[in-house]
Amino acid sequence: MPTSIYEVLELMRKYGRIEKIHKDTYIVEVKADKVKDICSILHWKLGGHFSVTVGSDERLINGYFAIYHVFLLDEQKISIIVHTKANPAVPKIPSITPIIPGANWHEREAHDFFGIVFENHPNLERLILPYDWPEKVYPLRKDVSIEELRFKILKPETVKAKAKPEEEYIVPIGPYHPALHEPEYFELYVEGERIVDAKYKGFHVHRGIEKVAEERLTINQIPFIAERICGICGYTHNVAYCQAVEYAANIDVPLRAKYIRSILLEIERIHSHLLWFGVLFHLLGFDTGFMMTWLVREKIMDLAEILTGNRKNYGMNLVGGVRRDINEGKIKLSLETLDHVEYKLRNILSKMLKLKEIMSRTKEIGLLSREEARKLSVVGPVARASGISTDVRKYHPYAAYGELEFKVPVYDAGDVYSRVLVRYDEIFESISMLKQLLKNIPKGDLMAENVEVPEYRKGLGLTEAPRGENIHLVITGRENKVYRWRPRAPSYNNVPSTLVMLKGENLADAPAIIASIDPCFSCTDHVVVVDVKRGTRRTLRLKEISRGRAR
Amino acid sequence: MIAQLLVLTNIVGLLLITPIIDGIERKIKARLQCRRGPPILQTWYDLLKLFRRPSIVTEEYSLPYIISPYIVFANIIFALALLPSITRVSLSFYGDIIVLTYLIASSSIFIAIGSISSGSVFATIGANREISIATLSKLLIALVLASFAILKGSLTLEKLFPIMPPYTISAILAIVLFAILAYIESYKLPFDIPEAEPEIIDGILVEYSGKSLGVLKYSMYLKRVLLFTMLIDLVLPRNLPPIISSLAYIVSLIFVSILFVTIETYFGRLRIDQALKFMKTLIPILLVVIVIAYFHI
Amino acid sequence: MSLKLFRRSLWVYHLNSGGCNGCDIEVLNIFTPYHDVERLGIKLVASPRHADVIVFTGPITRETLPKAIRAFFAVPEPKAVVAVGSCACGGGIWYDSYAVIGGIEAFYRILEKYYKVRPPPTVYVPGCPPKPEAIIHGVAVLRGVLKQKQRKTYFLEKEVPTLTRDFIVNLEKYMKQEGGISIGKR
Amino acid sequence: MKASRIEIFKEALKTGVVTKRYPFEPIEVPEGFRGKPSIDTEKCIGCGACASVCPPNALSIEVDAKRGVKRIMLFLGRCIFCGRCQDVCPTEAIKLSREFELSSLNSKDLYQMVELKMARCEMCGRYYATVRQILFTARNVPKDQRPLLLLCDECRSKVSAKYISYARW
Repeated sequence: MPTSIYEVLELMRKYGRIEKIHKDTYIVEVKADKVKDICSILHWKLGGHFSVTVGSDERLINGYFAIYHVFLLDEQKISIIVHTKANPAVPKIPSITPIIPGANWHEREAHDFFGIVFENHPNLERLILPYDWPEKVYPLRKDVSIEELRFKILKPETVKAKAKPEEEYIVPIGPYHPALHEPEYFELYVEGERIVDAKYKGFHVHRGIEKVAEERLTINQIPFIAERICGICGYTHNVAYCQAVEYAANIDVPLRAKYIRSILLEIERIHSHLLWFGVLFHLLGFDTGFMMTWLVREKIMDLAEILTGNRKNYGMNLVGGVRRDINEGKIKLSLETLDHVEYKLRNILSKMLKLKEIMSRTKEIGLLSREEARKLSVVGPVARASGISTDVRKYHPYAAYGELEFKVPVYDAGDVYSRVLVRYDEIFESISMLKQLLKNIPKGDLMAENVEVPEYRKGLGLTEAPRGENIHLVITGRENKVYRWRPRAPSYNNVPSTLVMLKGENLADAPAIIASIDPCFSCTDHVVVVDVKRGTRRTLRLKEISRGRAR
Repeated sequence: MIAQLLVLTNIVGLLLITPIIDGIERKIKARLQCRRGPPILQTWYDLLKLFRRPSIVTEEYSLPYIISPYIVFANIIFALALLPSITRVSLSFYGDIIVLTYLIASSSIFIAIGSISSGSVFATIGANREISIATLSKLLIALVLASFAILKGSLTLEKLFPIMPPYTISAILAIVLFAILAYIESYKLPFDIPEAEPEIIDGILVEYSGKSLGVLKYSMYLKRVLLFTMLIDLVLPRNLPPIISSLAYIVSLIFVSILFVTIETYFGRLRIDQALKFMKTLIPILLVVIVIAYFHI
Repeated sequence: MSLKLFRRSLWVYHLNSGGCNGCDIEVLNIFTPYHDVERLGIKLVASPRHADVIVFTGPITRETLPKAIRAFFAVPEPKAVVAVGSCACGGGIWYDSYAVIGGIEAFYRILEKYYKVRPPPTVYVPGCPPKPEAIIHGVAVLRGVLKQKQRKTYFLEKEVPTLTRDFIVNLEKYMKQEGGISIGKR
Repeated sequence: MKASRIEIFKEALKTGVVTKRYPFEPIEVPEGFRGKPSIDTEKCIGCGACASVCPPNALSIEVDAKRGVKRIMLFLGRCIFCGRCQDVCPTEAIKLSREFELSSLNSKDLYQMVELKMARCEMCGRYYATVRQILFTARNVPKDQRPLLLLCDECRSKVSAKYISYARW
């Protein structure tokens, strides 16, 4: 069992050429037939975890399609990218899903976007593209332009047929929810009251971000679209992207800029966790809890507005640094606000979590064992609630996190309540981190002096979003553009795990379980309930299920 | 003739007051959540707006879907006429206690029938749930009313009020149990089911819109006031002078609604099986109350 | 105008048409204690059938389009629309993406073309995301309580100096004389 | 359990009503708030730097060759209020104000348009840049080089085989 970095790299060298692309990040180029072996070793033997699969059309650079499987090794504090090439005429690569079930969606996405076929994949169906998307059109291939996609393929007339209610959407209401925010579908198969199987149908919010970024935007415009991947934890995406480009171009970011980034990241984490608590209370019918947590959260939002000029979508980053400074007055104000928030939360939130209804509806519900969590490669608070200590801030430090003292809360029970506790602890960890950051912020510049980005270099940006690790792989391109940019949000890894958690649970607990991973589509709304015995299908809203028995 | 007029005053007065009571509840709830809250007349504004909006019907509805809101409304109005409220006069006849039980139960059933006939799956599930709660809670209400009848030895509502004196343990217990049942039956948290909570209207009401939604919501507010009235009648002394008794009634109505909404604000929702379990534990207690009421303890 | 009906009571159906959650959270935020729009008679409802107004947040992705159309027709007339956020107003940063219809106006064009429906009264609330107050302002404008502040501006340069060699070489001299060409003073 | 409910109740009473009175009372926006970008029509020289950095292309530049004007258009329905335009504007003509009440009943009200007159190239007679832009550039160019500014890019590159142009467009 190799433990040191040196030993790991030696082992990797047996499989293919190894190259260091930047700090703590190595790329191993292997033949297609060895992909399965090396991935299995990285994920199951070396204690790393599978993070993302990136497809890429590199026919313009070297004439091949490429696949990158990214693994994070927490123990050794390094990331390893497994790189394979596929024949441009018939792109075929062996699938790693049979070994690492967590790679399922990633491979299907690469199939959707590039037409790369993964051999022995259990279910290589369409995942992301809209229902009326024509066959054999792969949007992220470089030989099809955004204009072609828009004007040839976007045909609103197909809408008319679909807009009529079908069996699946019996109720003429969209997949929307009053309090939660994005439309998503879960199909639950029930036997009486018990959920026996679940399926996810989603990606209503697929907006074609990668194509827009690769075709229209320049390197310094992408931070702004990256921020709009998610309106709740957008800044982590922004930072992850900037870091990826900075690593690729070997730009040294001033320390003050790093501190400012960390400060805003932690502010975002607090606001996101408080938001989640509010939503959870709302789902459990405790509206006063919702109101009171959001009341505290509003202070954080105001603070963000004072520091950045906007309540959300801070727009603070460019490649090489940050755009605004935090002066002494603002530091003082932030510290005061944090004290107030901490006091309020200790007073209110802890009491709310002790309420009987809240306890009885979260404890021992939605179990995810450590093994399942490893299999599906879940990240963030979900993993930490299942006993896996993983935190990018600790094990792959970025921004100013290397210089901070903090604990990573880990709970073993793997139920909804431990996810609640992990987030509860994290809020206070964040507050203590923020205090350290604000007190020790060094003087200096905000932007790196020399910001030039060479072409065709790879960079891997990691951040710990409120929901788990964010990972951005960037391949820089010509003319101040990026060639390939693949952001992966944490919910992408976490959402499949709800399907495991839901099995065998009571139908009424489904909403709390789905919300417990804090899905970035945040809301989880309509559920298609399929009765296995009777074969009937009907659409329900989570909220209704949460109240009662659907017989 | 005067009695009829007074009963009419009761009903018209309650029709006017009820949305204001709901407005007060919303205001209090908002205050307890650190909000300013809507104006007290807000529920009236909502209802008036609903009455002026058209009703969209579903594609596959049948007759009960259209008429049941009005049947429910009529049911509740008739039930209100049976109880003394603003004026201490009511329609009174032998066995009206049974009629009251029937009216409360049938309003739930007609709501359920109406939403089942909307042809929407959503509403059907809501109706299922309504029935599963109603069967239990109506049984409990019938048992409580039975214990009152035994205590006073009469099947006429007039003769029941007020239940005390005699100050027996069974009388006090019965009143407390009725208060709990009124709380459950008026769909307060943690026993809330979809249609009562003003912020979240779905379930049974999902397919109703405009006028019929307004009528249904109005009936639900009235039903809540009906239960409160019953509770007040059980304790309010009978022989007060007319104006003072009306005032006492209105004050205690507001008091009860404020009390209930304050309790509600600090509860989360129980899962329905937990709620049903709680209600089932009430059955043996009720039976004990009936037995000791029989022996006038 | 039909919107008089909504002066005192306005029920809102919130429809995320593929937004990033930023606006959705802000829409939800106006119901929380600091803003509490219940005091203005605004209430969030779960079913479009109960609603008076639909709030669109997001650029309307292709996947949500049919659902948005269904929700739109489930709201009884008279209805109104609030487009919250730049994405819903004009497509935002996604305006030319292949997976996006591109804002509420494109949505209305589809409705007119395939369903022959006139667009309802609409208020546009740009912002990314708009402040909660901006959303409240938008609703107030829709109800006719407040006056709209934002107006189209159009400026056409009237007079320009004729550029001659003499003028451009002796720019400093001419600028002193005329005093009007003070462009780009830093 | 009971105690914690009462604690929450007490805390809520202590906090009291926090609701702001907006829209009946105005609110303060903080210093540095990123509100509506507004173009100062006197300062704008139509260089197009803002349009080239604008991530959502909310700012666009068009040349109307018939009328001889350059049109700078800002569409708030796309603007993401990032403030990049403010960063790059050479004359501080575009600035993010603290205005946030931007709602309007007509999408046409979300447009701001500035049209600037253009100059014709001395050699080929084509419209090539706004008069203001030429004047702005001229001040940073030595006097002997200035006549070159009266030519469009192509003509200038022909002429300036000998000269090196200072002017950067």
